[in-house]
Amino acid sequence: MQRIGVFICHCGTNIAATVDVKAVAEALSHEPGVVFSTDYQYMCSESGQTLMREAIREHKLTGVVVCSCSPRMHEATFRKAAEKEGLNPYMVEIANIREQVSWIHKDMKEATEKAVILGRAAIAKVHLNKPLKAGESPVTKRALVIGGGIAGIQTALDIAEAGFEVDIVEKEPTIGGKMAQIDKTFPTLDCAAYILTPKMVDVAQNEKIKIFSYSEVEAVKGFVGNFKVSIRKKARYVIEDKCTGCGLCTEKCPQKKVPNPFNMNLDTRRAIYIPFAQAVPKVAAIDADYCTMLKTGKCGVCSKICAAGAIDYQQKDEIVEREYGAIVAATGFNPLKPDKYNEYGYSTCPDVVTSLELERLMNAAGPTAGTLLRPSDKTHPHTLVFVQCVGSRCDAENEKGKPYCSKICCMYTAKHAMLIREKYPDTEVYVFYIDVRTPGKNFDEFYRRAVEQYGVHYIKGQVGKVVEENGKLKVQASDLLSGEQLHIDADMVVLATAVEPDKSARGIATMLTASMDTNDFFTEAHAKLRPVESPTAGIFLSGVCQGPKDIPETVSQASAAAAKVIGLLAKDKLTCNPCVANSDEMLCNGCSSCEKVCPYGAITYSDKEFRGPNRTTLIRRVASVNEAVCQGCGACTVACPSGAMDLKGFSNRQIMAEVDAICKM
Amino acid sequence: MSHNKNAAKVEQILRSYGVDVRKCMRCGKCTATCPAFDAMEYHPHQFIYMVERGEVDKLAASPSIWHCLSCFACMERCPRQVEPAKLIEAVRVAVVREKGQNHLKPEDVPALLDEDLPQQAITSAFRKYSK
Amino acid sequence: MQKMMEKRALELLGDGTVNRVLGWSAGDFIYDVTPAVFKTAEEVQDKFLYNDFCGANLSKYLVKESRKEGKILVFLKPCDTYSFNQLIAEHRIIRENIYAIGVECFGKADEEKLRAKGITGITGIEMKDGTYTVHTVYGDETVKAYEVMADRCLSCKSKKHVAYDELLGSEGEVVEDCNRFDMVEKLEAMTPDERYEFWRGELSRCIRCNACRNICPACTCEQCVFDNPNSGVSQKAAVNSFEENMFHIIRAFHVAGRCTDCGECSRVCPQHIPLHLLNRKFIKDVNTFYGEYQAGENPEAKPPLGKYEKNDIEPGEAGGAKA
Amino acid sequence: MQDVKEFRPKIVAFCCNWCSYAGADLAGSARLSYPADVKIIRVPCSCRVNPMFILRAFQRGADGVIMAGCHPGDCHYTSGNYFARRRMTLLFSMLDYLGIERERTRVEWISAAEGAKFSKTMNEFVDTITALGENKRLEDLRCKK
Amino acid sequence: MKFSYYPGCTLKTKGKDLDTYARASAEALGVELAELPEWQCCGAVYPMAKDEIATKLSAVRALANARDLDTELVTLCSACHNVIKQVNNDMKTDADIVLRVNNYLKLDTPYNGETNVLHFLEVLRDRVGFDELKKKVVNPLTGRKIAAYYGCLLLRPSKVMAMDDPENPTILEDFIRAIGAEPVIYAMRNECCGGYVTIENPGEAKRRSNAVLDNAASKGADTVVTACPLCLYNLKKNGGHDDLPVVYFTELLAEALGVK
Repeated sequence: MQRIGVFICHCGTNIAATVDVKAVAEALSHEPGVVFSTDYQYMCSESGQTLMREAIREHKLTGVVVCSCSPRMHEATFRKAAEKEGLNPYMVEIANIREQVSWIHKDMKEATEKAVILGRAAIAKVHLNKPLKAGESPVTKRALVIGGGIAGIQTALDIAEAGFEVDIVEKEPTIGGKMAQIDKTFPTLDCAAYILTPKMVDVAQNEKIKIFSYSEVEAVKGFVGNFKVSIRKKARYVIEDKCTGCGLCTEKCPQKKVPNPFNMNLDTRRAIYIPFAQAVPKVAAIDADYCTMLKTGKCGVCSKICAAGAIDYQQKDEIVEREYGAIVAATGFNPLKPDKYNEYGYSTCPDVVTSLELERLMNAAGPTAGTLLRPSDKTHPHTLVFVQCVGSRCDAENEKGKPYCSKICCMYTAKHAMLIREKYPDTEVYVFYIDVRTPGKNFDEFYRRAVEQYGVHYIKGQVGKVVEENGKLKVQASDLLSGEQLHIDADMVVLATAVEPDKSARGIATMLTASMDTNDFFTEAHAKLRPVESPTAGIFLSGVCQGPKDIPETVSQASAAAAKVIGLLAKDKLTCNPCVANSDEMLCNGCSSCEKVCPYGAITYSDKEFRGPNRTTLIRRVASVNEAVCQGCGACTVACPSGAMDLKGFSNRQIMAEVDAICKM
Repeated sequence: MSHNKNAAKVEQILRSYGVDVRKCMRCGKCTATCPAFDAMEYHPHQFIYMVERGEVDKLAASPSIWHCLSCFACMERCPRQVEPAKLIEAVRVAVVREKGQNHLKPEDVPALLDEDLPQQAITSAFRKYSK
Repeated sequence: MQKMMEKRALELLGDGTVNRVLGWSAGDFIYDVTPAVFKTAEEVQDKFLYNDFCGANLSKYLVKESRKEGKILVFLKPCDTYSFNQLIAEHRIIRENIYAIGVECFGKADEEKLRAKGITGITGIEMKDGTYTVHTVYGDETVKAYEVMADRCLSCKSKKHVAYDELLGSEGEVVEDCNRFDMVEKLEAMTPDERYEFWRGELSRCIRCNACRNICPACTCEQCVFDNPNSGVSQKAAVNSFEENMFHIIRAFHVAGRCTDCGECSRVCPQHIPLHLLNRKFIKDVNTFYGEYQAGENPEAKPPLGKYEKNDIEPGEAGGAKA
Repeated sequence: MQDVKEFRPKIVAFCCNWCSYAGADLAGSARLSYPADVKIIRVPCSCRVNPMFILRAFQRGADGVIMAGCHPGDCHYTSGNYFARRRMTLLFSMLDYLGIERERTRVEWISAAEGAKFSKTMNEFVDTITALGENKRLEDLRCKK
Repeated sequence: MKFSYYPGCTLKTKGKDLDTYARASAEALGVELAELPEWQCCGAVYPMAKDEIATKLSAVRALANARDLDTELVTLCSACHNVIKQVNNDMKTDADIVLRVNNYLKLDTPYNGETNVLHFLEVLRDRVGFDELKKKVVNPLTGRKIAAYYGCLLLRPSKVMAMDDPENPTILEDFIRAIGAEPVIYAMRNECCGGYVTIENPGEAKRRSNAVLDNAASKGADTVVTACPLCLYNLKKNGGHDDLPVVYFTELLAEALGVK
């Protein structure tokens, strides 16, 4: 029989205001095996823990039940306290009487009754608890960063700075991400390239960092500290080590009509290309969809002119296996393609562009060499209309858009408007907004400058229709403050399209077993207190893959994720979860039902000798669980018909004891 | 009109309408898109707001409700699925259901016709404007 | 057929291919047939029997027998071969230690049905062209086969042998329109109250003799959870209606996706509870929700509860029986 | 001392630790109430829920059992809820086949972010079970006090 | 290929051309349009109010008739199509309306939205196929620049009508290509022509339809096609473009198929 101590936490008034804590302590003191029962104001406080430790010592407790907040909050705290007193931490169970009782019930009698029942269930479970010992697993001292945008770059640099190896896997031929496409940055208006490219060079030169460019994560196995990742290096038909990045091939390639995604397809590039001048690694790649040689076997110009002999038309995808202790998702975003918003004419009028397209049209390295020209006729636009919130802030039932605010559009639109007015004072710029959202250091001041100093026309209202007629974009819009419908003859319309997570993120999340919200943003372990960790151990989040962010926020979060990774990699051993599956060989039939449902391949079989009747020996196939690999989901326990497979800490009998206690009432 | 009577009327309109007016985020895209804007005294985003504020009488008395073209453009383009055209119809229905409030009377019709006018125009006018 | 089987058994014993034969042996009466292991030619000549009362599925005995020294010969009817395959899939029997001979089966007679027809004192039975000739101490009787055939044979799903080393007779074919789900459908069409009454009537007769479990070729656990005092659900004799519910639901669930629908459970139930209707419900649901699956047909196939599809039906949508 | 006692159902909710239990915590911190009749048992994953637990609950007098787990595709253990879904689909269909009211069992996918859904689901379920009344068909009478 | 066909009132009188040419073309394409034995006016405008039942009944009768004949229901007039398709959607999704309508109608078998409603254009695209249509064209309208006018009712509300992208549709343009002409794409093609207020407020109707035709003309159109009798009337009468003929799409179809 266990000797159980019960501790009821008041949580200040959080619990005690609704639950009669004294009555609960009294009621539970009569439960079988309970030798001590008390209540205390804050069990999680230092003095609360001392109270518990003293009781363990004085009453020789073998089990502890704390009736308090959610075990997700303080289970670890109480288990640690018990351990300090020599009690096995897994002899502690929590009854959640805050989130599940006091916070949701108003009637004191009802709440007190429920608290007693939950306490009883925890006591019933503790009766069957067994001391568990956590195993240890080693930590591979290398991190993987998925995505080489500014988020991934910053995370990798910070981890490398601490002396750990980092690999960056980037699906494009170069790192740099979206920031490389941006012209100027708010609120300081410094050039994105000036601040980004030095960082890219740092990455390239850092011995601890290895870049897998034009590569994708193919499969992830293992668990925190011990991930095994397959990386697909896509064939770029250029030998990375040989290419010097001279760029001669990209000038001589006869296939000139390849849309250039770096410039948002506003111009063309060759079939062999280096995405942009500052690319890292500065290695060419061949676009197999357009290369005449790869398609027809005739051409070979690039190969002929390459002095380094770097061209390899036979190159195949290559799979690299690497081991990591931690993985950071930095998969970033894309602007929503506004082809479902053709009331604005995006699909039919070339002069209706997205904000990122405008970035390229204003960038010195862009298709117009930095001169703002209309894509349709390459003339200078005089009237520009900006439309905010295209695809953002939509109703959940709206299938075209996203329910969230994309956060960055108000600021970059102010930036665009300001830059255009500064460079081309002869333009009129209208911004149609629902709200202008500028919470950030120096952000509202920035927006006010656009209005007051640069004379940008901010109009509270929306655009309803854009009609192209005789070279003009006839914009029909509302001005809610004047109550008018406006008709503006514009030369260009710029759509501030919603930010959406990169399409690859969903598949990566599945591989990482990291959870996502309905918008395909990665979910953090705790919205406030653990914002850069995924609920899955060893998986960290950096940048917009977790939610819309501007550059300063992305960089902060990237460094925060790096700090978490460093904390993990600094450890030599990780304590495993001791609540793992266990097979009773005497009962096991060796039928393989459990193996089929194990997501981790933690179950293996071997033939073992057993004593049969009359001194015979019988050989039987039985399952065993690799405790370092098992994560303790319990799928196997239900697949097992004989009940040989059970889960420590959540055994069949423990759960049934809880069921019995709850149903007894 | 007493407060209660007004509340009943609002409730009736909201029932016919079947959408939650509080979904509106006041972006004004409905009004931006409305082809009948010039003919109206109140505009689609105002319809929503006025119903939310309980000002249905003002709305019911306004000629604006008869100018809606039922082109569904505001419904289609609303980012919040507020469907202003439905609300306008709900108000119209509430008005024509009140005796003697038919907006279009049969005796007025012949004067409006020409030889090419399709039946559709007359039928729809009756459907929309009378009980 | 019996002669051919006996001949092969003697040959295989004789040439040392096998050292034992698993077959059927006559009891006190010709219809009282029991599975038996024959170790010598004499025993085979003396006791070996194969007739239209040999319904017992021999495959389960191989769980123990195949682990013994030397190879054993087993005779398998088509439906037994499914159980045989399933046991191989679950590593419960050791294939190398078995020599399996498939034997034809056209359905077995139900002695109780014969008795109900007034046919007693049976000394022999033969089938020809869908008619049984029954030899009795009172003389020969003839009766249409379908009138006295075991229920499970009337809805036989397959006359095909899916596993064997050697065949006596033809390989046989899967029966396409076996109507084995007719009764399940009938129950599904009832109201929940009617269904409840039906099952109360049936399951309340259970005496927890465990015959169904003991005969079931899918129930081969080293120790059944219901016999294990540490499982928390072990039970003694049935005292209360719920016990049978719990036992039979869990048993059916444990064999779900593994039951080959051999029908042994219902055959041996002394209380004549139609236990196969539970298993068939699971089989039908699996077929409906997750695509046709026949346990034992292919030992390589993944069982329905050991796999999933991302767009599987939701429990709330599965709807159960339609009223 | 008691006058006519209204029926208060006993409801057992099995919640996976990563999503639904966290969803319940969120419902708690957002003060989104649901009846005290619901008692939660924490399991690591919905795939830990053995049909035996569900039958046991009914045997011991529960009037309704609900299992809540991560949304399909979001399982912390990758695939646990997919297996759980198949198991519960078959089990519930079987219970229905035995004439046990289908409404007494329910499966919901509730994420850690869906506190409101947790509360709404529990409120609905309690209403459903209250309307159904006491579980008589699966209860083991000996377990009654 | 046999369909039930709901012509609607206008197509029996002022909009005869729309109907006649469709029937002739259908025959040439091997499509049988079997007019429903009894049909009533659909009401010409979809009653949006949730609590309106009576005005939905005639559409439900037509839908139920098609269901009983085990056929899909084909419409031609944009207004009829809009009304019938939206009412059908109510009968699929709104339990309250389903209950009240069925209580009222007392059909032998209650109607629950079983019928599939198709516009004749959808028959051409999804059943006949534009490629197939192209093969049957004997008199391609080569060199013609045709502007498709969708108006409101074919496309919106898009969730229910589900015919095409409501802001950038292609079905009529693809049709125009199939009959050998060149489509003219212009932004006003899905903006309202003001047809419904043509009695009440002719000034407004003029402004709207004029804006539509101006935009089409500016893009070089020589002809405008539509599927709606009211749009046709309004654009012709109030559009202010005598230079720009407005015709039913079925007329051009018949012409291309050589059955005009």
